[in-house]
Amino acid sequence: MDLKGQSFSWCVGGAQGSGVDSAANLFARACAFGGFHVFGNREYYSNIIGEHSYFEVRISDEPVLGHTSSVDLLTTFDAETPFLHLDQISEGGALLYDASLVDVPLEKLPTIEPRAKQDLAKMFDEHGLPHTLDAIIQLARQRNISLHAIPYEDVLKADDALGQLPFSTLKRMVNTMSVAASFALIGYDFSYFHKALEAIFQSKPKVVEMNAKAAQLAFDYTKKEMGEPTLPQLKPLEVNEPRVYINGNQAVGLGKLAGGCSVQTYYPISPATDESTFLEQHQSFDVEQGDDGSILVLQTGDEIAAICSAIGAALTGARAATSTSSPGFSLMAEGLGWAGINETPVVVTLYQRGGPSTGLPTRSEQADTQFALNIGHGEFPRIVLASGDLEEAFYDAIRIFNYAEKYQTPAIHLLDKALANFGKTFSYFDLSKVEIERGALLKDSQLTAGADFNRFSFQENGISPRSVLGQPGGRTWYSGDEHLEDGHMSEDPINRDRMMEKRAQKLVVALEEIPTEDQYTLHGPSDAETTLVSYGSPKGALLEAIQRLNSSGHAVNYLQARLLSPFPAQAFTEILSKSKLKIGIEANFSGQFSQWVQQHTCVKMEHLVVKYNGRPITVDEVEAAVLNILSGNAPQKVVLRHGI
Amino acid sequence: MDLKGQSFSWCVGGAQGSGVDSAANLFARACAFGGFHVFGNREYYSNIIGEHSYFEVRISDEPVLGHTSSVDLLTTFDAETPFLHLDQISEGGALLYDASLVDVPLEKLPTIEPRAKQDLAKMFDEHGLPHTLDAIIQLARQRNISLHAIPYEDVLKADDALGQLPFSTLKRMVNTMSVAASFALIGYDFSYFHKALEAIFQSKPKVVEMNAKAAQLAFDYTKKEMGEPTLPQLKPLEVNEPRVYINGNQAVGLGKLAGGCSVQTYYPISPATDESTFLEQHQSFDVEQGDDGSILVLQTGDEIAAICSAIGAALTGARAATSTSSPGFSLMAEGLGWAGINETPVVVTLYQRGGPSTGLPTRSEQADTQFALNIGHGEFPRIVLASGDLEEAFYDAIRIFNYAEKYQTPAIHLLDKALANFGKTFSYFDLSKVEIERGALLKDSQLTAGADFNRFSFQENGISPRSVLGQPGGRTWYSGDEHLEDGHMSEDPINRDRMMEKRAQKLVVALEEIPTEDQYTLHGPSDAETTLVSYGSPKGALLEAIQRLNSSGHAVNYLQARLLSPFPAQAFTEILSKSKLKIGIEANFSGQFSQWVQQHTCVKMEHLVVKYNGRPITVDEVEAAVLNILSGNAPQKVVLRHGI
Amino acid sequence: MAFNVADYKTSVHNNWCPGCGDFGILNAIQMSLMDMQLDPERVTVFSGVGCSSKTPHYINTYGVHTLHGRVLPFATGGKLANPEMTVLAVGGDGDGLGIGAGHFVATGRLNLDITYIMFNNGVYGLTKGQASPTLHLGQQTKSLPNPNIIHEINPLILALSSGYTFIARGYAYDVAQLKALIRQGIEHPGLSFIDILQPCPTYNNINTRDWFGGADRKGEDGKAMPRVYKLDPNLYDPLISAETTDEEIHQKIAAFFAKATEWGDQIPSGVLLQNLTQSTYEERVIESLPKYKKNPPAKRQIESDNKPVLKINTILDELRVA
Amino acid sequence: MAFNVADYKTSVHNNWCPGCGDFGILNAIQMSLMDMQLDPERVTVFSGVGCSSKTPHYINTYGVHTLHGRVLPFATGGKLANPEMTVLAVGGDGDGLGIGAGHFVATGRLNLDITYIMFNNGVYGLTKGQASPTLHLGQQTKSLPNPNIIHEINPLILALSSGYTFIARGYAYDVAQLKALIRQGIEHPGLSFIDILQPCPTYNNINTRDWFGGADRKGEDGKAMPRVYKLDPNLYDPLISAETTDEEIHQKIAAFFAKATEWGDQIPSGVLLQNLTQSTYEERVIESLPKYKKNPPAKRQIESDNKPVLKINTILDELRVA
Ligand SMILES: Cc1ncc(C[n+]2csc(CCOP(=O)(O)OP(=O)(O)O)c2C)c(N)n1
Ligand SMILES: Cc1ncc(C[n+]2csc(CCOP(=O)(O)OP(=O)(O)O)c2C)c(N)n1
Ligand code: SF4
Ligand code: SF4
Ligand SMILES: [Mg+2]
Ligand SMILES: [Mg+2]
Repeated sequence: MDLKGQSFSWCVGGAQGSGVDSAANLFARACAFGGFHVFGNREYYSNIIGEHSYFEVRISDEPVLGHTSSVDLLTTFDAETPFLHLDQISEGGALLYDASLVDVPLEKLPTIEPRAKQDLAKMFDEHGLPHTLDAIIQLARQRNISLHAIPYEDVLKADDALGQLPFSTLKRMVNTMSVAASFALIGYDFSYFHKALEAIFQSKPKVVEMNAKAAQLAFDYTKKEMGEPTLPQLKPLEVNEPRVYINGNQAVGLGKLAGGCSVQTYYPISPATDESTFLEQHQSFDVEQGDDGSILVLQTGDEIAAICSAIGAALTGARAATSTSSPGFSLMAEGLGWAGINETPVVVTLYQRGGPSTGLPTRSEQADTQFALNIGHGEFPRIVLASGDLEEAFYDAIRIFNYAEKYQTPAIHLLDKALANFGKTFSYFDLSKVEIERGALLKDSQLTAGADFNRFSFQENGISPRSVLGQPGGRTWYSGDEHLEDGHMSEDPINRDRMMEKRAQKLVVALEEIPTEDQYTLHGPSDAETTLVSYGSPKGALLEAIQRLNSSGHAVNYLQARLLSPFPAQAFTEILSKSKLKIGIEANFSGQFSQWVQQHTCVKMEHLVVKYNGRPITVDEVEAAVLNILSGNAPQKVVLRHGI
Repeated sequence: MDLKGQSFSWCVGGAQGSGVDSAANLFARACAFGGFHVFGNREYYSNIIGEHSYFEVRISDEPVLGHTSSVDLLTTFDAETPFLHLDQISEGGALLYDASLVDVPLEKLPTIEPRAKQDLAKMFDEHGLPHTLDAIIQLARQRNISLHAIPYEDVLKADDALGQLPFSTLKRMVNTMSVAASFALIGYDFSYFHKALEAIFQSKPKVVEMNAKAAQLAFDYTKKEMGEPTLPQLKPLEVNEPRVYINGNQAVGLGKLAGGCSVQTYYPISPATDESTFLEQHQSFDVEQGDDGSILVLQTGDEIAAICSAIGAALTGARAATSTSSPGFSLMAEGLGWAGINETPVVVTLYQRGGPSTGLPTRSEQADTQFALNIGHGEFPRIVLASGDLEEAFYDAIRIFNYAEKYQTPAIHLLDKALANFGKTFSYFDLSKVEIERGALLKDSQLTAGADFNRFSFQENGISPRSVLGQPGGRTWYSGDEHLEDGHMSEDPINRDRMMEKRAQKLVVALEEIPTEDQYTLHGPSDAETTLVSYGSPKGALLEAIQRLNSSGHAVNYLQARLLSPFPAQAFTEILSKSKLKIGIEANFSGQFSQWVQQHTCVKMEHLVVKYNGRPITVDEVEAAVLNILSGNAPQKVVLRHGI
Repeated sequence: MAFNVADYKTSVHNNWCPGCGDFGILNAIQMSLMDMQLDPERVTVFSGVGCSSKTPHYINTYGVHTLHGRVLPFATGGKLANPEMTVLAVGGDGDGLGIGAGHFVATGRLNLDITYIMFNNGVYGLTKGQASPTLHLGQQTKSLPNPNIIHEINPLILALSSGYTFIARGYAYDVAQLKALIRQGIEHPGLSFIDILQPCPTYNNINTRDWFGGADRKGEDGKAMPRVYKLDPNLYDPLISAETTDEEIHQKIAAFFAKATEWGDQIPSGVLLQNLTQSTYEERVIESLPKYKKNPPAKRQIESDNKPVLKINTILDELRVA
Repeated sequence: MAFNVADYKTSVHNNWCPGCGDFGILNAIQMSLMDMQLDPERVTVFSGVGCSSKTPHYINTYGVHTLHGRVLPFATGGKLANPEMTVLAVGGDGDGLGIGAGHFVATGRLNLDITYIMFNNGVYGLTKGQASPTLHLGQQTKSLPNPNIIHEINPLILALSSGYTFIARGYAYDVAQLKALIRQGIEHPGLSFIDILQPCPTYNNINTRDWFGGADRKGEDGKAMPRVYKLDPNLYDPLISAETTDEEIHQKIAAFFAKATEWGDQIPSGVLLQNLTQSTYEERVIESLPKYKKNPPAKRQIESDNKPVLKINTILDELRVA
């Protein structure tokens, strides 16, 4: 077997709380230490302990953009994972499993979903197989998947020292062992594993020691038992630059710190909370001059308070944000409208998750698109900026404060659970690429203490110089009611019209000023006959898919939107008019972003490719869907259904 | 002067709390008693006492559909109204004012908006006029407006009996007097005035007596002083049917009672509250059989509780609704999503008001259109039904419960402040026109106590037979999380897809089942080259405007949408494709409904006619805007700005 | 027909963490329903969102798993529309006193006949252990990067100020007491609130089972001295009835206050207040709308042969103008 | 530079109803600011939505007229970002205890240094007189079609349970007392709550100026015996300080409770509680984030020549993998 396109996909699964995340972390770091680029995708239930979770790690000698539907090595240490993930193992791939579990009956696994259980049972019956894990092994064998059984407990028990330990302690090490065994299978330099182990458990030398021992046993056992390697044998690469492995929550958190966000409010909600926790951990940080690097993180009583407190803070001149996910965002509708009419630069970081309602709290979806674009009664300008990958997420987290302040309007940074939990290796971020632009924020010296001030003065570009609360000479009244230039309430119809027009004008200006490359990007051949239209987290999958498609002779490009509001309608109209076949691709049911494009351009997307099972779109899915559409046999709406 | 198109427009203005509403009520009723059809439009500030309010009443011998920009008789008893409304008086119209106020200086009127004050002062200066009410009189004279000065106080003081009363008591009668004087000017049979007075103050004979006396004085005084009549002299008509005069809040309230709504929740908010108050007043009512006619009206702690309690009630099988306006609606986003995923028939009556935020709390706008269509994170089916006039408002208030129950989904009855406060005379409503359809609601006899039940069973049409809380044999679990057929939580991707598809399917079916005439109406010549596209409260103005336009040789029709979700996209595409010029007309800034049409049809509206100053669109405005567009000189977006 | 405890259990896999205090509460609810022989189909359990709010899925009655913080308004609508149903509301401390605090107060004012059972674990469990409104100031549980800087709320006192007419505290591991408390709560005519101390072994490493059980406080006999103790009915009388004088009420409130604020080494459990002098919301409705009693909203007939039953002309006559 | 009372007034037309109690409160606020000689530009008055919430437009400081019920979260954000500002929060009883009840409780827990002034008129004024959360059960004001069937909330007791450390009651027509109370509230280091009895002559025809003034209760001398009376400092000591013993605290709470529940013929006014033993939120922040003191969020420098000042590599090093 070959390293397809230089990439190798590994997956570990298991019950929540049983060490899946640590295993993945270990694997990813060890790969990164060895110079590989790493991309991770994390899947888990809305549950603390016991339900099935898994982590896919894809590595390559080039930056990895997305994840694939299949995995080359499925690493397991429980019975459930092989049942659920068998189908995912690639042609020529491998399965690592706990030899002691082969007799575990399907019916005894309470966390397998009833539908999955039924389907599996039916399939076993059709193949005349027992309802045990052994059936999976047999099916894998039929598919020529190379099988690696490792009796974790026996291996440990066989060790003089470790064998003495209680079973509960031993059990906590099988995850580490599974990683070690994985490395044996891909012939990786084991010293990187040790480096990773130490890095992760720095403060717990005993843990390191014990796990290292157990890992060595698993590594040796596997080496001994595996026979000829069937998987690609990975050789470490040279790295000449420092790299980090970070996920989306961290990327955004870092961006906020860099962007000068000094107040973050939040109410806990998956998958947004980790960003706030990251900020709490870094509430004090080093700055170039002086010692005032700090951020106030305020846990509020609910999301209504979160948005309102963030606005209150923004009025004082602090860069203020709140971070939430879909249900929390629903509660911010009214607050956002207030910020809109009061021209307040407040940032909302929105991690969309599977909806509607509580929905699929730990799964991903892009189903709040139209909601974010239309949230709040009445009409007010808003910036909606969507990142497609973690690098964009970082830089956008800085930029969005600039936009919010320059156009004095609420700004939504649109992300999703996929991005929050995707992880990726990066070179160190380069802050010289970004600027802090505070727009028409007045300095004390530009104001006269005690004098009258019109916070909402009419200006041609709609942007009024802004004072902040407590500033001498900038005295202002803010009101959610329609108001005069000084902020006092007014129901005068003529003033009303002017204020509406003033506020709307800001977005016209924003569209002129924001660099095109921050508005949208046309990836791939600009003259391709087929154009994929999308925004947000599918970016990685789309980029790699169009590479594949173009390599295989299909001229396909990909129009990625970043700035959803104000929307570059004219540019989209022009680009799309050049294309023969427009395909909207997004992770929701109704193709919300495509509808947004249609509403503004009246250019029809001939096909929609959508996914709404809560699992992020993979490279393979995009490729297959586009080929299917190009073949002319696809329905108008193609639904992607990969996912476990 | 002629009764233009059989209609006559009267307007009374004055400070809030000074009797403007009573005056209008008196006038409207007296006209109605005399057999006229009446249409009323009420404008007021978000204030309890003191700010300027006015009431326009238009009457005709045919049903009146909307209101006009101009008024034929402006009736006043304060100084502010003539200042503000002078421009509105029609060619050949008349002004009735308090003779004792001519010297009141503009600057002494604190409630006139600063902008209006400036503009007036400037205008007076340009004309070399004093800054007093006298300037208005002079300008009116220049415009040949017939002027009728009545010194209310002097007239009263001259009376032996009334003259004795304290000034504060006298002041409370000038509103009645202004109506009486109005009737003198239009030569109306004064007995209808008395009838109206008695009807309104039934329980207060002393008030009737005193006001009747004062009115007679005003009537006689005016008759004596008016000279030759300049206004049309109105003769009572015969009526052979009972009629009511009701406003939008009452129409909807009545519809709810008829539709079997038995729980209404609300949190006070203008302009929705009056509907709930109406229901509270009618919490007990007569029914055809038995004695159980009742509705439970629950005032909750906020709108979040309002929607959640309504949903809780709906789960028990009661028809449940909540009624609110824009800011309250913003707080219902999350609750609506829960109802969506749980397929709960709950009705939200939404009176849109001027936004964003607190906005213009007592003014009208259709600026929540896209918000209502997209409210709530994630995707769930919803019915959005928009009434165009009070008759539709009544019947739709019944129908929407049918839709909610048949398609088991939240349903939004989309109205606005204009409709809430428009008043109109009607023949008695005919309940034989409507049915109560409860959809797949299971009777106890269709269930087996103690047996398992799948509330969310997969069905081809997406509609699962429904049990209600507490019903033997219908045991169900409801969850905001994605769930199985029995309602228990599930993150299974395959079940997820099926559930999303099941829920979405219901709207496909709804679109097939709901009669076309309840989805949309094409008014006017079906082959017209110009099509006005609109929904909601502008209906009256549009209907009359297309009549006028067609009479003057312009072939214009008007496509009125009623069902906004599910949207009859195909029908719209077909109808609009036949038209050469499509003009979206609506009361908001960005043409939200036009964008909704574009998003679904990709047919472009060549022009938008919009209004966002909070005052409802008038017949004249529509007519002028369309003529302007037809002349080829109009910008793509025409903004209507009439309003005081 | 007699119901046994299995009749109150569903076959749904319970995915709470091993050792979670929620299990004890779940058992107690099921046992009290059985005790009272309530027909599972006439009971609805509403919940919010959180670990604890998964409870309805494990109880074989009607279950309504609502939104985070909104359990009480949902339950209110259900109960008022169908007052014949027994209605329980359950959920976490974050749910009830964080995002749901407004409803906690507003519902107290209604005094409608439902029983609200709060699983109080000091953390937001399902979102991975942030400080909940009951976590004490200055404490730093496992997943907090810094000590808690928000003052705790006292649920019992808040319940009192909001108008709850039955206020009790239970402990997740004293299922027998809990069962009795829940039964009393259900039987109480009015709004009952039961604050349950619920160890969350995964995230709350301060208020643990050991801590409540006093494992760190050995008496002279070497035995743990539990922190949670039962109120002695001879020393503490929670009842306010029509006979209680104003003077006595003040004394009782003071005693309540003293007990409600006990924490640390002595944590009282049992019924802290039962006030029988307040009318229920249902009774007040009936006063102005007597029809409600026989024909509450869920039971009203609204159509006859699919035709509306409203006599609309009666109302139109009021609005008649010609 | 000395400020006179005119410096605290705007020229905006005040459109409250004639005789509205709000006027007295407005005056008292302006007078107390003057009394303290607070620079109007260093003060921000936040409000919710309602008649009373129009107040900021009439005060010549920074004014933030927020959303119905949301005054406290807005004020919290403003105060924490710029703690040097004097922050007042004002609004109606509906605003604060109806839709805003959740924030009322949550903010109490923070004990941050703001002063919350509640205009308590028993009605939702601006929406035309519906029952507010303080209207007593069974009462039927002008615009109610039926008597109120929701039990009133006691704002003072709710404030106590929520953690407010300064709790007072004033009366709209006793401007002198009110002015003093507001000043004390502002000077109190922590969260102050002032419940102000505010007649709404337009909609509340029960708790009128006459009623509060006792016009219906003539004494032997023929004079009205006002219902509102001032707490006697010799008989009632609201102070809880570091020296107060636990025992005394319990007594004080009981006394507070007794006073807070007085209503009808005797309605106490004055300071009901001042607790100096609680740290403020600002102090707690400083404990874990000392930089906050000198450089609160509004004052932090975030760029230098438009470049971010964060030393990002320090953090990246923590996350380094190669
Ligand atoms: C509007 C909204 N905000 C946040 C969340 C995320 N959330 C889910 S459960 C939970 C907290 C649960 O804590 P608690 O109510 O104490 O229950 P526990 O898990 O501790 O039993 C939160 C914040 C949500 N579901 N909805
Ligand atoms: C979300 C929302 N719901 C309802 C309203 C309508 N509303 C405006 S003021 C008000 C009540 C005001 O009562 P209160 O707070 O007591 O102030 P008052 O007018 O009595 O001073 C309400 C319900 C609103 N503005 N926003
Ligand atoms: S996280 Fe805590 S509360 Fe939640 S299930 Fe686990 S132990 Fe129980
Ligand atoms: S309605 Fe009442 S509270 Fe509002 S301004 Fe008038 S008197 Fe004051
Ligand atoms: Mg909890
Ligand atoms: Mg009030």
